Amino acid sequence: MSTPRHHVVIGSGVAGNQAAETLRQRDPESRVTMITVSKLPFFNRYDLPRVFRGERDWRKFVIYPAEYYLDNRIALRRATKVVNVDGARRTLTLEHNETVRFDTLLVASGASAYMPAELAEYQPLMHGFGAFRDAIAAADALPKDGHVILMGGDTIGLDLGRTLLDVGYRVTVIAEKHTFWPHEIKAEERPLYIEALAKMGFEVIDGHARGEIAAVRAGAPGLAPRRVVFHDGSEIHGDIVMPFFGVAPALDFMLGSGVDIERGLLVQPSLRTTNEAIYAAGDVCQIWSDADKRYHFYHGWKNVRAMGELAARNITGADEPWVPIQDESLQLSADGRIRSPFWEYA
Amino acid sequence: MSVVVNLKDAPPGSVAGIEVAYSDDPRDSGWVAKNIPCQHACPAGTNIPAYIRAIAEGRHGDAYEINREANVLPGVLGRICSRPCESACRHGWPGNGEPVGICNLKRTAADMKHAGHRITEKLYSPTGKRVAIVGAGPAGVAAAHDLSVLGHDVTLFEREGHPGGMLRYGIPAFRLPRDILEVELHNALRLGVELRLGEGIGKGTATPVARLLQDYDAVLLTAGCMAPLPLPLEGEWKNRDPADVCADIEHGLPFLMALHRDEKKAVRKRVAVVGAGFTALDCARVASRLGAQEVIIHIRTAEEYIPVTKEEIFEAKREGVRIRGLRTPVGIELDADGRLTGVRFVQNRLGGWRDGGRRQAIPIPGSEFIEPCDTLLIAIGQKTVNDFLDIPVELDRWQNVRIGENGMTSVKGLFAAGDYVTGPTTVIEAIGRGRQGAARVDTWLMGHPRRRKVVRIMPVAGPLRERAFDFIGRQEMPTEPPNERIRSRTLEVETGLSTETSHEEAKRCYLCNLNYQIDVDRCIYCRACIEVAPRACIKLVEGVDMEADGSYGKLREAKEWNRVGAIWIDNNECIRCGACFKVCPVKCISITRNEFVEVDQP
Amino acid sequence: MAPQPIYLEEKLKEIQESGRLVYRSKAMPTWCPGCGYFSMVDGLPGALNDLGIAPKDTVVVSGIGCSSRFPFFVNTYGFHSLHGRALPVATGIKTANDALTVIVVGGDGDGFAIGGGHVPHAARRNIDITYLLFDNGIYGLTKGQTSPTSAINFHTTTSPYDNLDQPLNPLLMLLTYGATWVGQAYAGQPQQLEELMKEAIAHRGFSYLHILSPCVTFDKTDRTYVNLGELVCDMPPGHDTSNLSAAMALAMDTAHPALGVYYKTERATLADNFEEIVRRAAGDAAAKRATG
Amino acid sequence: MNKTDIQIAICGSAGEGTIAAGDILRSALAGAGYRIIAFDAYPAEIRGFGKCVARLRVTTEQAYSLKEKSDVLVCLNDDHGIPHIGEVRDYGAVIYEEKSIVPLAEGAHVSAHILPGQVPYPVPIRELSERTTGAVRSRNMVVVGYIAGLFGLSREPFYKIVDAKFKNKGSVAVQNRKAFDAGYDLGAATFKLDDVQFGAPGEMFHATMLNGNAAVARGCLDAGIDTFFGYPITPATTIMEKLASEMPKRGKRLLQTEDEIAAIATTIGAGYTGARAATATSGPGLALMSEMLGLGVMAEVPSVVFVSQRGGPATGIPTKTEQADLNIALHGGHGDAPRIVIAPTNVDGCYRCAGKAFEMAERYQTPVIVLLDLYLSNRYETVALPAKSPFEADSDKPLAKQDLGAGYKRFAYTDDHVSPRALPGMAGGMHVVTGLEHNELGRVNEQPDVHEAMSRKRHEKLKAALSHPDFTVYKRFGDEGQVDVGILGWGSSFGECLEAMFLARREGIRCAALKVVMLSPFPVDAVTAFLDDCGAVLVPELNYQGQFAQLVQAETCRPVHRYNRVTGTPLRVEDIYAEVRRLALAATRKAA
Repeated sequence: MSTPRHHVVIGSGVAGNQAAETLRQRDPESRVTMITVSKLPFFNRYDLPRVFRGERDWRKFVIYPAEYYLDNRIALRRATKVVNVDGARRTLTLEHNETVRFDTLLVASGASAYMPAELAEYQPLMHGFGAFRDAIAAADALPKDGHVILMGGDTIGLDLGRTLLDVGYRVTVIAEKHTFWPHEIKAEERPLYIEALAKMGFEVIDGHARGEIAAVRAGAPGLAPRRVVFHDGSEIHGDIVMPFFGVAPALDFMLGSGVDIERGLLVQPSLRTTNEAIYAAGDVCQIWSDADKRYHFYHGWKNVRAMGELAARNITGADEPWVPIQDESLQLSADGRIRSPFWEYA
Repeated sequence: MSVVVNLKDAPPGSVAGIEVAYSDDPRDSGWVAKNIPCQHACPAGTNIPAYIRAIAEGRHGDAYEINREANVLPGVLGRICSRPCESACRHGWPGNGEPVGICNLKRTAADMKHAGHRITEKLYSPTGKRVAIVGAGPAGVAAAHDLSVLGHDVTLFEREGHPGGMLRYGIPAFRLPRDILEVELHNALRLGVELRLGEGIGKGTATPVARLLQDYDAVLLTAGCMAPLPLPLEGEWKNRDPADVCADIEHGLPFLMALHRDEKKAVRKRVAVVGAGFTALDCARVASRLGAQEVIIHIRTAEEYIPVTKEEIFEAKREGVRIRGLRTPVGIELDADGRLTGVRFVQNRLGGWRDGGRRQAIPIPGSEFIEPCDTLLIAIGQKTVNDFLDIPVELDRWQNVRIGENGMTSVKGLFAAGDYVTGPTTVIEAIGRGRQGAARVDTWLMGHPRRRKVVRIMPVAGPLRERAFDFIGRQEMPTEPPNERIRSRTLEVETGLSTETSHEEAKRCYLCNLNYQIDVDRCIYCRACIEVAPRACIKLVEGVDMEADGSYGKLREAKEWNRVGAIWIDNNECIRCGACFKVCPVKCISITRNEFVEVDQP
Repeated sequence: MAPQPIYLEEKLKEIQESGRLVYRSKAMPTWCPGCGYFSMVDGLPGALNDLGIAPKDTVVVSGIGCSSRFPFFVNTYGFHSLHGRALPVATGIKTANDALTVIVVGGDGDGFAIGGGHVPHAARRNIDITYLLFDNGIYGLTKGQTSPTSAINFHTTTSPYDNLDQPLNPLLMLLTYGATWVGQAYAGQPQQLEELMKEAIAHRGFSYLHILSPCVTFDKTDRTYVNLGELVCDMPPGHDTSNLSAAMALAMDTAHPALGVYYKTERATLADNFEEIVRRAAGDAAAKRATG
Repeated sequence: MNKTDIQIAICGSAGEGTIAAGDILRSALAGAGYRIIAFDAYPAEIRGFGKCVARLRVTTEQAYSLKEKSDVLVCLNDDHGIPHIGEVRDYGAVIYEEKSIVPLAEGAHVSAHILPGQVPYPVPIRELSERTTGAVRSRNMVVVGYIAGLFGLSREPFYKIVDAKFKNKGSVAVQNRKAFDAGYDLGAATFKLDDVQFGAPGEMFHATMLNGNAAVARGCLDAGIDTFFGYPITPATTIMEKLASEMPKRGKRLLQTEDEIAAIATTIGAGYTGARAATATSGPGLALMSEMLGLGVMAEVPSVVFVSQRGGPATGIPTKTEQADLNIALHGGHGDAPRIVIAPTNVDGCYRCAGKAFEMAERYQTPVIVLLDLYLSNRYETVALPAKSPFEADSDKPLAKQDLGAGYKRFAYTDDHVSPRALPGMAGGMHVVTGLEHNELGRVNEQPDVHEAMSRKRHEKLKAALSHPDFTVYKRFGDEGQVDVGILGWGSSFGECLEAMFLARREGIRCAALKVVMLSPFPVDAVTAFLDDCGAVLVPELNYQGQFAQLVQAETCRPVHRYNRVTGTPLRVEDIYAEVRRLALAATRKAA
């Protein structure tokens, strides 16, 4: 081929960046383009709770300096949304009407916060936590010593909760089936973990006992700005409500690409999708496991980074299967404290 | 501009004082077919831009009548149509935003027409011919209406106690209120159709088909597709219908039909539904209303590929219904008392594409797992039954009756139409097929087709739109709160657009039936139109591809001045904003309304 | 009238087979969208094509101004000279090679302001060129100042208290200067424009075609398509194109600009006179013409 | 108090309202009390597809040129915006049209080129315009609003400018306000990631914002100009346009002539009557005027000619800047035809030179050429103009009563070589001016001694201009005394020289700069003294030949280092500084 191969990576998170770096090392002559909807270059999402400690300068969160992308010849296309992928023609269309051709495509678009359909209409009354600006907006809305209501309470949310407690906020967790996501806990052990949360300083409300969550409403004048109303008629008040119900893969743009999708992009252990030019890595993909004959999601930054690297290796000629490197078990230490492997990033 | 269409006096001449032209040139009929994607996608061929324009002008009654020309049940379809038109709508094409809420507007036309609205029927002289129709579902009702309009005496036989077929017995009232259905069925059948309810036909009844063929000049079978498909299980359950064995397992359609015959039905706490169509969704939503605490629809492929509207899935989810993909049921788990405890599934992967745009699901050996549940509703599809036929009729390999190009079965005078012939489809398709069947019966009875489709070309004084209309957002259908709905089995979920929102929605329609053309002889190539165009819709062209059917294909653009043969509006890209028309210095852009009309063929 | 469908492929075939596209250059005209000059740059290829004059035998000469961009958009020899100096350049070309068809194009400022001194002389010598004068009554290239044909009370950046100067009457001037073919066309009527271009080029001698055109960018009030479209009219029935007085009378009715041929006559051209001088120098008494 | 120093560039096609957007921004920001330097670049096509760039530098402290790097770039158009992305600094903002209506090839969208250190701001510019006004033409207002909203500027100064600008255009002002608001609201709601910070304007800088040509017009008016004649030519036309609207208000007369030949002729005719008369043109027009200027010299009639230079020769690059008409201004024409040539270096200087030009023309009875160029003519700066005219109303040599009558000699030899001038209408002052050589009485005379004496008179009388009252002929900036490098600059590009000198001094280089405003007669002694102070001398200018360097070398017999660019764009501070640094290093090496 006279023109250099064009590797396109969608997503600039842990998986995407690891992949881009690996692609650059293993295929020095190629073009590497990384496309992301974010306006920021790659930043550390696990650091986002720092926003609540008063760290407001996004540049302090960024992993690589601008020169990194120039030096590594990684074309970083920010504020750019992919709307359509044509797997047969190997082109993708960007929202602003530009078409980009690729030789190989790695989808590492990650996941966005999952919102149960029955709560969708209350989204404007809640504060998300996916992007830097969301974190800033939540921090802005929170008065000193304020009260945060965490709905669900997945491990991302609980991690944020630890920081919030540390900084002196009041934090209430409304526990339901997504609490501790993505960890799966046996029903009989659940009360122990809930108790552990309380020990950590969380106020815990059992959503199930209240008939699950019914509605989020704006507070009346003179009251706290938000209230959560339960089916049993009871309600609690807080300054902000943040939903943490786990995540759902961000792959709207892959619909119609011809690539198989269930909840995530379905990939072989090599991380290849059903299109030989298209791979996926990170929270967006469901990986086939020959061992238990099922598709699995794997989470946590170590797994995600390993997936980015593996996909890039396989794109550039290796043929290695996926082996998870971070375990996903939640543990209760002897002193009754919760330990999640996903919190071990510092 | 207000135009009264009077087809009886149509060609040639004028409509309401405006001179019109009629064309059957393939370039013109091809234009209409391609450029009005909604109408093209509608199995009944509804003239959608025309009725939306009528709504925009506040003429809801006219909009209702325009609908009725293609579909005798606008108020019904305005609620439960599968909306192939909206998937095709130009406003939903990439970069254009969201499709127009065509179906919701159809409902608006029905709901907001004047209380004393008069229905127009263009009646033909009586022919003295008698036609029997078997089955009063959507296809049968549409056929009965058309044949009676055409002057025939029609008798409609229905086994159940009320007409409507799937509309009445399959679709829950929270999606289709029964009063709406009653009125529209009555309107369709009141032109002298003799309705015989509770009268089955064929073997074991008082009215064998052979007898009908003697008594009537033609018989049309529109018996639908009402027998549930059995669930193909494996192992000990192979070739057994679990519904026969366990009271906690039922087929979805009979379950719904029983419910709608006002029989008492119940579900237990954890309901599993297998199947991926509207029936499966309806079963799940009914189960929620019957007090189930957990309702999960299990599908073989993935949500992306199931043939129901996104709105329907969203509403079901808001009512607490969950969908789980990539699984095929292979067995049933019963406890010692014979009560259901779970369904055994096998994990699937996705395979290639099947006909009709569905994905294949391929089971993965050894990946079986059990989903606990205590009620199972099976809604994986329906098939026709032919065991009532008392005379030999040739069948095809799917065991449906085979019909020829004239719509007739292998038995002279015996016609068939609708889902009974095609297998299960949608309501709008059944109506389209029913009308087609009626036209074929009429052609056979009269010896020649009595109507013909041509393109009517009518000048329009100016763009009927503003560019600003393109930025109006899609008006969402308001609904009852999920909590309220669950408490009632009949409370209509969708509450209907308001006068204001329907007017806004109607303004969004591009009016694709408007054809913008540049008079090449008068054009000075000044490109003023291109400058104001909102998209790449006006092109410097050197050629145009012709399609095999004689219609226009792609425009070939010229990059160099000496290759520019014409400046031309690519009607495929055009969003009918009218900006070019307003700016042309030499007024060489014309607008015509091009639409199919039926004209009499004496 | 019932609408008449337009079938694109038939139209394209008609245009492509006509041969007129050969006379266009590859470069797309750069005037403001909507500019009247588009109809002229489209008309000239049609006219030359109908006359069968090959592109290689044609030279289009211009000066400076919006309209003077014209040579870039036709596929002939072209000479884009200096402001107001197109006519002398054309005179030189025609003097050196009489076999060429020479067409001068220019605007009202170029022709009747800075170059005004050249026009009478080109006309009285009856040099066999065609002068297409694109009159939009404004300076477009310098962004909208008054021109010698701007209407009274016309408001521009250099006439902020309105133009009070009497506009020139180029048709009357050219009739007076001795042009042997004088006509008028309008950019909004492209077919007629093309016909008149054809006749002007075919004419032997100095032909002057005055073309009314709007400036869509800087003149929103006076010579718009709407206004011009209402003003222009047909030639009065029975107009005698050999009658100079009638032509002048017609030219003086500026309120109702008539479109068509005003005047045409036959007279020795500059080339004829060159030849005559050559013959006289050679002592050919027989060649002496009656001058009356 | 945060100091503000922000440069905004707006880039688009001609006809997209690029220049107008820049105009509204700079006017509003000037109205808000900031200091502004702004310069627009635009093509010859009125619309078509040419590129326009409007740049403005907004500061709280006086600046002298545009900056190399912009803090904010607005791309109204992909094709024209992409080449300019490199001019945005790290953490600067790139604002661009979010979506294309036509399919783009890879890399054809601005977003493909934004560098990792810059902050992208996609904005649905076209859509907001269409949404609010139903048309695309308010895109520029959307963008102006977006900038104001994004950077938290007050809406009021913008409303004021929009209302004033469109006050006679019916609903246009309302429409544009709507478009502005739509952009503003979006900008204000946009999460800000750049580090462009507008500080408060500080002490309100009560100033007028003018471009060079407008300042010239103000200077003319304050100097009491009586008549003006002109022919449209880029980039001088706006002087005439400004005067066309202003002079009649003062009962003064302006005529648009049919060409430049007529323009200078009428100017000299008016000058002969005693009226203050001027014309304005560019290089091609000056060339046409050369012969007539000779008549002005010979006839000793005052006239003022403003020449705004553009790229030449011939039609050249008429919408680009250049300083290559110095030679024709100094020497153009036939014969020994001395004249005064002055060149302002900034907008304030345009005003002062314009007014002083009338004084000098009258006092020394000569044509005075004021040399500007496109960069200065079109450059906007906030300037504090005097409330009262600082110019003499009448600079003519006083004519004593006894001078008139039979013995009146229009061209009498005097100590200062200037002869008393009688004006038409003065009793006893009747005389003839002519282009032919003449004696003291003005009678035609071709005698050798007369021609020699008269030539001397015409040259010598101009020397007094070097000490013309209240006029800065030259000025030194930077280090006093001996320096390693001196920068000698003139005209529009001196601002860049000055900024480069400041930069060099910040970097520790001993450096000084001398601006020379009067180019003919040439201040030889002052320039020579400056050159003697400098280890090396750099002469940066926007022409290929080094016309000013040639003049300096010829007049001072000292060597200078030339730095010449003819890109059609202004000099760049960094480039001049690089030259200075090179010279300074060479000097250090030589010393070591």
